[in-house]
Amino acid sequence: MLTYEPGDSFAHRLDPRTKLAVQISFAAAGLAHTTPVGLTVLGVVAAVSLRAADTSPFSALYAIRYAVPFLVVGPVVETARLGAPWFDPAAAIDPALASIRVLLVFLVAAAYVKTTPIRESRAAVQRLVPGRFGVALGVGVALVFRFLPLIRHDLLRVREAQAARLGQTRRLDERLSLVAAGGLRRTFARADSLALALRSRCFAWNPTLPELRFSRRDAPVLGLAVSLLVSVFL
Amino acid sequence: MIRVEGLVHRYGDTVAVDALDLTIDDGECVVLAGANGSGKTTLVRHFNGLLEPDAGSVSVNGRAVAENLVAARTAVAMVFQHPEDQLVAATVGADVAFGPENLGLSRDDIDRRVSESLAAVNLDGRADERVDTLSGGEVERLAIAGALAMEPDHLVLDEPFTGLDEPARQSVLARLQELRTSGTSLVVVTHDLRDVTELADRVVVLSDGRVALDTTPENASDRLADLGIRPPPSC
Amino acid sequence: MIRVEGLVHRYGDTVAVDALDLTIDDGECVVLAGANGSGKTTLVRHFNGLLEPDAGSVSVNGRAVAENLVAARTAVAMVFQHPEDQLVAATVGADVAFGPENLGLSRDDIDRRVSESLAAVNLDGRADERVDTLSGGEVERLAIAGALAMEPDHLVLDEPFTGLDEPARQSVLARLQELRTSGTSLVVVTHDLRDVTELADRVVVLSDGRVALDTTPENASDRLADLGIRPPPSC
Amino acid sequence: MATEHESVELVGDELVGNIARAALFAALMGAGAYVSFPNPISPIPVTLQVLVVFLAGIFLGPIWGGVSISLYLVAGGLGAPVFAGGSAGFGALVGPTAGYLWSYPLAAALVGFLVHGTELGDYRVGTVRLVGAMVAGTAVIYALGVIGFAFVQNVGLGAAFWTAAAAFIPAEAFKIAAAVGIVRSDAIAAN
Ligand SMILES: Nc1ncnc2c1ncn2[C@@H]1O[C@H](COP(=O)(O)OP(=O)(O)OP(=O)(O)O)[C@@H](O)[C@H]1O
Ligand SMILES: Nc1ncnc2c1ncn2[C@@H]1O[C@H](COP(=O)(O)OP(=O)(O)OP(=O)(O)O)[C@@H](O)[C@H]1O
Ligand SMILES: O=C(O)CCCC[C@@H]1SC[C@@H]2NC(=O)N[C@@H]21
Ligand SMILES: [Mg+2]
Ligand SMILES: [Mg+2]
Repeated sequence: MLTYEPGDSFAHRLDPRTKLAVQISFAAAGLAHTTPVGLTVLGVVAAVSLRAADTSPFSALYAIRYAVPFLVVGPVVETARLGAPWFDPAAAIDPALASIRVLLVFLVAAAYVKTTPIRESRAAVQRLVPGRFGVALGVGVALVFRFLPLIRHDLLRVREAQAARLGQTRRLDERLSLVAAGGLRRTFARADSLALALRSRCFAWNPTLPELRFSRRDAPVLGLAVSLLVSVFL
Repeated sequence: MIRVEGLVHRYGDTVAVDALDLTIDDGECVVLAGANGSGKTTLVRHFNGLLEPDAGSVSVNGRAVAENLVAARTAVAMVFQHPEDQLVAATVGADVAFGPENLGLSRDDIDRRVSESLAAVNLDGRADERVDTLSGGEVERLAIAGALAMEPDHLVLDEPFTGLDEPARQSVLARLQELRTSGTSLVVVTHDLRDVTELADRVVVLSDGRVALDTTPENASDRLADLGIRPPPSC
Repeated sequence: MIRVEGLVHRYGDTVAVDALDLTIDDGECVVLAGANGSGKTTLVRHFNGLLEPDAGSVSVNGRAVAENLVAARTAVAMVFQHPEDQLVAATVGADVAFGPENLGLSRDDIDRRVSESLAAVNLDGRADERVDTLSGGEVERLAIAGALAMEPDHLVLDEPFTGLDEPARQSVLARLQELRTSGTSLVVVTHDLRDVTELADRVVVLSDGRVALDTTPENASDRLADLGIRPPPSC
Repeated sequence: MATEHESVELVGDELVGNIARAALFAALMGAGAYVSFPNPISPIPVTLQVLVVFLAGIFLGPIWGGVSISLYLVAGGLGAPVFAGGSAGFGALVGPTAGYLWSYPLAAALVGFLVHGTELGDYRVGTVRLVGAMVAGTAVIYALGVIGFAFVQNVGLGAAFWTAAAAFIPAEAFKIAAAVGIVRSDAIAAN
């Protein structure tokens, strides 16, 4: 699975806001230039991103392997014809370019995920989104990261609990609703305990925000983000 | 009889159960102890096929669990370590009825089992209460009732006494004593032997996924502290 | 000092705390015991204003809790049952920092508090570890560290020992002993006195929302069984 | 010593409760995405995300249901493994399934609105209203999902409809039935 891995590559030491800017402008540039030339240039940028993140292209591709069927399916559905000649290969070109663009965007996003700890992502949110909303959003993001494994585990347990008492004999929709109901109950129970803990720990609107600082390293990368964005309008 | 032979269970790189052999006879009461992480929960989840072995095999009443899941789950009932994970219905009575309904019993049989099981854990007359209004100790007792209603040959309880107050503990303990007398075999998982010495025929202590000790309660005491378990008061 | 006067708390028709008076002095270690449902959890949640009284009042260090919530919550830190639900960050250090950040302290102060609190529970040097790789005892200690980082005068722990094995329990207990020596007052909620007699200066037993007993651990034993509590081994 | 924290502005109790619920529902959504089965005729997997979208609307109401699912998107974009099959990152938000993802908060809010109106009330409404709300939510999800798929993959809307909507209708019927089952069984105490 794609997750953060501690390290000290160039990308690890970038400010998370810089990395977010690159991803967004990269995706925009991809949309604007879904052409062989455009995608070649973006392919180079993607390769450089992975290099900066100390990630081999193969491990990055492996991490996003679930996306592979999508890359194939667009071209296939477009070439298929309901009558003779059944196939129209020329129609595959545009969807194939789109698929390559998607792949490149995923690779650049993978570089972000691999090199950015949650703490920094949260800090970025709290800096970029102003005011109370940003404070709450940052804490909310941290909480999702924290509780995701617990809730996943809860769902597994609920399924096991049913299985242990021979629940498989029931209809699928009934089983599904029992699992979901169990998951919901646990979710609410955890939310109640969490709310108490947040209150006990003085959850406030004006906390000290985590530190983030742009360094000289960020300058060329921000420059890259800006040029990608400008290219959209060319 | 539950028979475990050469059982191995891995989570990624962690070997939670490591080539373990164990036989639990009919009517026996075995206390399964061991420090946190020693593999107790993982082991017992193999008894009714909630987990699949990476190697080795488990059989219940002479039939391989993997091939006879329904038989294994009818014969072995389980109370989970966190009983709140175990409740499947919104009200007390409906939750206890869940298992018997799956056995395809008649409504009368189901009702009888529900009321008997609730009485056994001192929850009689509370069938219509909502499960989310119960206290921690009551949830534990309800989970036990749900397992009892399966009328199993073997009852496995994973740390059933945590969070119970003394009257509740006494009442659960008394019910377990009765079951044992009536021939049900019991496996009680714990890391605190103080709770269960009165009950045990045999103490099995796990350490790093292996059986480190398998003896009578009287002979267990000396080595327990090394194995991360609190010994019963020796007086 | 925590002072409770004539406190009443109702949930619908249930009177969970019933005209209760109690004073906890600075530096004292009080064990608060009582059967399931006797009102322990409800009572302690008034100490830092998590619940509002239906009648009566609670003050901390001479100031009414209701009017000085931040003061009460920095003076009284609380660790609840199921500590895993109280951790708000995915890594150890970020979790402990959460409270001090909310107090608006400088980054240096926050860092100092984080490292001191982690050291106090023997988790020093582990700030970057992921919370979901910790064992049960470590999660409990981390929750305590999060509370300590508020630099409280009083630390309240609601059933801190459930589910912990003996080494984990010993390590939590040892941390609490140290805190007590350093002058923090402790309120430990339990229904099993076996766990905490070594620690207590005073045992307060609740029954039906009232104080049924308030005495030293030595004098407590005789009446405990009636009150639904398991006495410590008397030998 | 307590006086030094006079400037702390505590988040109000009710809001803390709502934030906690929103965050945990977002996590539940992530857990629902992880339960994912391949669909024989589409590269898009069958997941429980849509069911959680329904539940968020039904149990949290239009506002907090929508907030919760939006939080889910933000967390996923920042790297939480909460998208189908445990995938993560900004790529998914502009990838082939982006249309679905962006539709989820709208659908949760719509379901919440059709069940509760603007104020969160009792979720136990009549079956027709409940099913109608979820069908409307599904329509929003499919519409945006199909448009997103067609746009990102650069295929025609017709082809996109078959791969991105028609292939899932039976699965969605099960999820609606399951949600009705939960509401009917009274499994969760009303707020
Ligand atoms: N789902 C899981 N994924 C990965 N590792 C696991 C999982 N469940 C258990 N483990 C690991 O397997 C080992 C055995 O765990 P198990 O739960 O069987 O121990 P236990 O003896 O029941 O402990 P406890 O007293 O804490 O309940 C531990 O090292 C634990 O960390
Ligand atoms: N949220 C609630 N709604 C309704 N009743 C409640 C609620 N919380 C507690 N009660 C009831 O109030 C009484 C006191 O509960 P409390 O949780 O304070 O007890 P306790 O002493 O902490 O018990 P335990 O040992 O089980 O934790 C019990 O009768 C309980 O059923
Ligand atoms: O997380 C993602 O990448 C989005 C997956 C989208 C799955 C869609 S939602 C509607 C339809 N119903 C399903 O069960 N799966 C698809
Ligand atoms: Mg266990
Ligand atoms: Mg309590």
